[in-house]
Amino acid sequence: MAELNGLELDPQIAADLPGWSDILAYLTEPRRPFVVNVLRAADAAGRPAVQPRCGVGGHEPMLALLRALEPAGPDILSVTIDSHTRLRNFATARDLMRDSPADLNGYPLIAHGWQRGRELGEAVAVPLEVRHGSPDGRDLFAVTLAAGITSFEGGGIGYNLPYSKNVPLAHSLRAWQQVDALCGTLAASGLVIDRELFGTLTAVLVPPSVSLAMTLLEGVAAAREGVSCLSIAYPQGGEVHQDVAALRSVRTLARRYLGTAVEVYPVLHEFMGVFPATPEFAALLILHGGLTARLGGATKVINKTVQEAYGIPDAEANAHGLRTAALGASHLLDFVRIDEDRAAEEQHWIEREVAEIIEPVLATGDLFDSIDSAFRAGRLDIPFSASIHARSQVIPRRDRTGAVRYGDSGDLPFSGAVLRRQADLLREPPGTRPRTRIEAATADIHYFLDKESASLPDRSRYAPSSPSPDRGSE
Amino acid sequence: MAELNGLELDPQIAADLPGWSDILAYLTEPRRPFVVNVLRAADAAGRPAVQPRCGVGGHEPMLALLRALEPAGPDILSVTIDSHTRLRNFATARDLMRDSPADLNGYPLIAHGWQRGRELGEAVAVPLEVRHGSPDGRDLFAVTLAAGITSFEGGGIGYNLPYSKNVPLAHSLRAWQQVDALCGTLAASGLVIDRELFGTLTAVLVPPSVSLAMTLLEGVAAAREGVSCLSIAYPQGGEVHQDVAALRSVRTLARRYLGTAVEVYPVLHEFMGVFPATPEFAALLILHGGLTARLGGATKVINKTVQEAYGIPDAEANAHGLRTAALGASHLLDFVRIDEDRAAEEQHWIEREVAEIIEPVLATGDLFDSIDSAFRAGRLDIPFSASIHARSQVIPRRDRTGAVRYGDSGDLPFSGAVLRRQADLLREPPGTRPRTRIEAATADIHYFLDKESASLPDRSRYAPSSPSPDRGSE
Amino acid sequence: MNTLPGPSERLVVLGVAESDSHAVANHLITMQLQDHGFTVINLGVCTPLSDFADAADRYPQAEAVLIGTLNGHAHQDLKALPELRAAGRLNCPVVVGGNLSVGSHKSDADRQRLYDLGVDHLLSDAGELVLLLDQLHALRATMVAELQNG
Amino acid sequence: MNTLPGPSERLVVLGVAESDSHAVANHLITMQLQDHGFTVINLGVCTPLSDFADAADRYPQAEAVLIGTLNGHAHQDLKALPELRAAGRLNCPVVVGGNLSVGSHKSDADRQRLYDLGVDHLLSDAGELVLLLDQLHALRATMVAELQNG
Ligand code: B12
Ligand code: B12
Repeated sequence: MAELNGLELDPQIAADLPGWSDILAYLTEPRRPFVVNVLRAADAAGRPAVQPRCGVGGHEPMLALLRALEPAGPDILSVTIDSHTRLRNFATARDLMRDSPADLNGYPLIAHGWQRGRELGEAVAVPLEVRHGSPDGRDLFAVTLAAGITSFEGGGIGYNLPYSKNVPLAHSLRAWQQVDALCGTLAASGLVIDRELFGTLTAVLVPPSVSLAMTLLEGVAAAREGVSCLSIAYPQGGEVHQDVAALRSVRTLARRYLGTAVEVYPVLHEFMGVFPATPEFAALLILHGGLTARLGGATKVINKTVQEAYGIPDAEANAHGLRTAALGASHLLDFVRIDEDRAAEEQHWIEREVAEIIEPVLATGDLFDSIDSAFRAGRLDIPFSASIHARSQVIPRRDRTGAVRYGDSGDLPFSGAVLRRQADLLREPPGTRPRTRIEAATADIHYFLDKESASLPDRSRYAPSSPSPDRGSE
Repeated sequence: MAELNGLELDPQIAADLPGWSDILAYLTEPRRPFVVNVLRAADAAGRPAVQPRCGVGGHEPMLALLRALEPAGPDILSVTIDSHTRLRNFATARDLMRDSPADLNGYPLIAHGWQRGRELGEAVAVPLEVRHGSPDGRDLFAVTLAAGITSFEGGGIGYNLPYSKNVPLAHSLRAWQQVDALCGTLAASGLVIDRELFGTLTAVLVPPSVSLAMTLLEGVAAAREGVSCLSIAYPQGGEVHQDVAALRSVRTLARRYLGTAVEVYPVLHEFMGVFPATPEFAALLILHGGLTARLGGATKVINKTVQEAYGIPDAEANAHGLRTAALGASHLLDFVRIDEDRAAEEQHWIEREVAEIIEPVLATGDLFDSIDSAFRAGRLDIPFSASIHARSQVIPRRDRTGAVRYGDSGDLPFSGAVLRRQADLLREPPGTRPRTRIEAATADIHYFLDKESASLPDRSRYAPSSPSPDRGSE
Repeated sequence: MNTLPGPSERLVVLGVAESDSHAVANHLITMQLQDHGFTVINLGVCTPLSDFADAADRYPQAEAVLIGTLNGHAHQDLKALPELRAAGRLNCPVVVGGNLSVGSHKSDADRQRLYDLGVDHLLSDAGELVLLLDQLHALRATMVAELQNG
Repeated sequence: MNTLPGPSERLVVLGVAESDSHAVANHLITMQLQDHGFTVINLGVCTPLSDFADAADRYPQAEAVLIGTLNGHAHQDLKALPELRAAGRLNCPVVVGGNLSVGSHKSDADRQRLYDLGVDHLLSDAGELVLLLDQLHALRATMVAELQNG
């Protein structure tokens, strides 16, 4: 194992890196844009910053993509990494980069190398964030830093359980501890790297308190290592009072559990479940996400696109999504009020549920051991886990308002009051036909598809002009 | 002059018409769809019906347009008439129909004839409305009826002043009286023709009380002739509380001035002023219009399109606009609340202003004489009149919230209380740089263009993909 | 005399094409030109081309005839231009502005056929109008001077 | 014996392709097949093709190997199929479903190159899965019967 200032690295990758002092020198160049500054400004202005996901395999196409998106007005741009790199299949990523880069679902930053990474940053005026999904992102972080990129997504829970089959939590937590520790070192010398925590998890029907519990535990771990800027992301579930409440809870809970030494910025990931396919309906959901972000006081919103249901979006669709989200988050919809009592009630219960989940974990001995054993016992859990290291006994359900509730909370250590409320909210009116578990799950997962068919009459006769859904091509 | 049941007609046009009994027989066929039924159903459901404007010169292209729009789910479809026919230049319309139909900005129904009109209605399942802008629409109405079309827009004020230079009000009021009288005869025998009144007037910065005053006067005239179904249209100004208040005022004022014998349906014309050019922003305004319609309790909304700033929209853009407006008016945005106190206050003042404008007119002798002399004296007036028969001493201004106010109310007979409130609302904060009349007018007219540039950063670098604004092609 | 006439002496004929009732730009352009010191003979909306010719006959000092057309009917509404010109009328510059054809997808052919009718200048933004009038004015002054000197 | 085996005897191998961690469809398909009486050997997400081959070796009664792939990497993740088949492995039907290439504009070529690797069936909706498995099952029964009778 090689090493970069405490970060244990693959020796081959480490060998290609510039020296630490070169990395520092590049980062401290006066014109280097820092994501943290964008977040501070957005927070002060009360207007969420907007950021697209974006990453393609080839270097020139990636430069072109960033340049095509910049005029649409993003506050931050992404370097979304391909799946092979995420899973440390660096050789596969490199081969595809050479032979058929268009087959990659993201930018293989390690294969391209930090020099090209610097070219990406220099191609645009706004700062970049590396978004990936690597259970162990240490090598990627080293290249990110060397490329002068000032924001890095991920954490030991949220970038493990949704993104791999069998990486032990002990491994991912320690890998991310090293990343956080290096951020701590940098922060101590005035270079603030934004660390975004992926509360989106498996994205589909994630109860707000599950999302927040995970990011707060990761946040506690990061703060201990000296991380000074945390973006805490929450995935829009689609019921506005619940989503607004969840975003507002990020701030109260962060104050409670992370103290005031860390800057914390709530981030909304626009609806992360199965996306509607009709452009008008998809655009409404994208606008709605922007509005939700603003109402919830999010500092940043990651936009979706009208091609979400089809595949990785082209630049035009992404620019459209970006603008639409920005409009939803702008002053134009200032007149919109929501039922604040309802949002406040949701917030009360979200905060209570999070407390009931994480306080026992924080109370016992070593944090990582405690997280690990809680997952084994099901006292921490996520729905639809990709990893075998979460039990997925938690079964989410939408209630009649569309809010995401616990159909089954498994072994989460909830109080009687919380359990009773959840059961009450999900109680069907008498005479309702009982549904099988698949019927219920499918209806909840396809929530917006069903709304789409109900709201756009005769949707069956709709045929999108150029891209057609994969299911249509069968 | 020939005649059809009280309607005085051009003899040539009359000669081509089928007999009255044939017209009645066709209208009473059981499968004939009546617009009034759509309005009743929409009103009962609390979901505004959605209708696009649409009209092209050729007959086959018109059939194709209606068929292309129907799958997008309109509740009513339009036959929008070309300008030559509107102004009774029937020969020009006929020549262009033959030689270059694509040069017509609407469907020349008289030139095509009632038989083709019937084909239009039979091509789709939803009912049609003829939308035009004819100061004297009698011949067009005769052909409309013969074509079996069950809704006809227009009135003696709203289809005169914005649509011609020098047609005396006495003439247009009497022409529309004949149209209304025939509708009264039909209503008496159970055939309810919907008559829509064009409160949109000159569309740009129309103060709500000006719009409502005109349609209520037309409504009184129509009700006297026995018209039993009136759609009263109001143009969205863009400030939601004011627009919602204006729509709600339609119902209260109609009860007060038209009694309960007439069914009255409020209609929102989506923003009728200078339209933003960026698709995302235009789409937001279209969605916003749908939402405003629903919040204001409108029975119907006429959608705009993202091509509004460019020219008559193609079918695809129109279908997109229709779906977007429908989504704005659907249950999806049920969660949106507005400041109800503010809307109620606006409504109070709108109702008061309308009373102050129309009660003196209704109080004196013959209604038509009274309207005519009030316009001569400026006691009735509209801004930016196309006709020389309104003085346009009324100068509208937006206040700081964007609501349309009276910068100058000319000789409208407003009370001191109304005048003081208007002046207060427009008072600039001390130290504001005074603007010339053109600067002020331009800023108010370009309200959404300016918001567009402010909300979509770097809009200057935006280039629409295929259609480009006329101003861009210079 | 080589100096330009004072601004108060400048006059234009303005109006909207025959089938077209769009009035707002017409109101604004009138104000704008008046603010720049022009005398505006405003014929208003729905004005047949022959009425423009009549006005030009009545005001031979008119620097230009300005025709707005928004509803897409520019070509049809200006169709009589060659005929009127052939009859020796409407000889001052004819400036046309607005939205020059039907539909959202414009082509150069839409503009070309208006030039082919004899339209001298096509503008899409009235903001460019004063500049154009000043250029035309300067050109005329030069030509007058040349005629006088030559 | 000519009768079909009872439903409880039906077994499939299921999993998600090597680079792909999308789990939701995998969870749902497992439930769905179990509800239809299948025994599901679920290898979960991020499963290399060689693991599918190992499972197929371990469960020779498997009716099919079902591979989900959502992230666009289908072709790369299934690249070893010809090699494994050449080695006499993975001989039961290989059914692939999901989102089969990168990007929003799909082409037939995306599907063809998967067939070229030897994939037997491509589905984009798991709803069609049980029907397909039943058809394959009936086909196999007929072939077995023919072999026995012939
Ligand atoms: C307001 C409006 C109306 C009002 C007009 C009220 C009135 N009497 O003035 C109403 C609702 C009545 C109306 C009616 C119609 N309208 Co209209 N209307 C508009 C709208 C929304 C704004 C126009 C406006 O007032 N703009 C404000 C002024 C200040 O800007 P402007 O007119 O664009 O003028 C600028 C330039 O064009 C130029 N310019 C204009 N005139 C001149 C003249 C000269 C000499 C020069 C140099 C420059 C110049 O400079 C100005 C400043 O930059 C436009 C769409 C839009 N732009 O958003 C449609 C629009 C112009 N209308 C349109 C049409 C077709 C009609 C109708 C024929 C109905 C129909 N078939 O749809 C009727 C007209 C009937 C008739 N006989 O002509 C179309 C034209 C389509 C095309 N060319 O393909 C438009 C573009 C809408 C659309 N997308 O379909 N309309
Ligand atoms: C939820 C989600 C996620 C979650 C997944 C959580 C988890 N671990 O499960 C998160 C956020 C983590 C995620 C991550 C990524 N995702 Co994702 N994700 C989605 C999303 C929104 C929904 C997928 C889903 O769960 N659907 C619900 C299930 C029930 O439906 P389904 O998966 O479509 O399955 C149906 C069919 O596909 C089919 N089917 C599926 N599997 C199988 C198997 C068989 C045998 C058969 C017969 C049929 C079948 O039947 C199912 C029922 O009809 C889709 C977009 C969308 N559809 O809205 C994108 C999407 C699938 N993701 C995508 C991508 C690219 C990624 C990433 C690579 C990140 C990136 N570069 O953008 C990473 C994956 C990393 C990795 N290593 O693979 C792309 C794929 C693009 C493409 N092919 O061009 C999509 C389409 C989004 C997009 N438009 O860009 N994602």
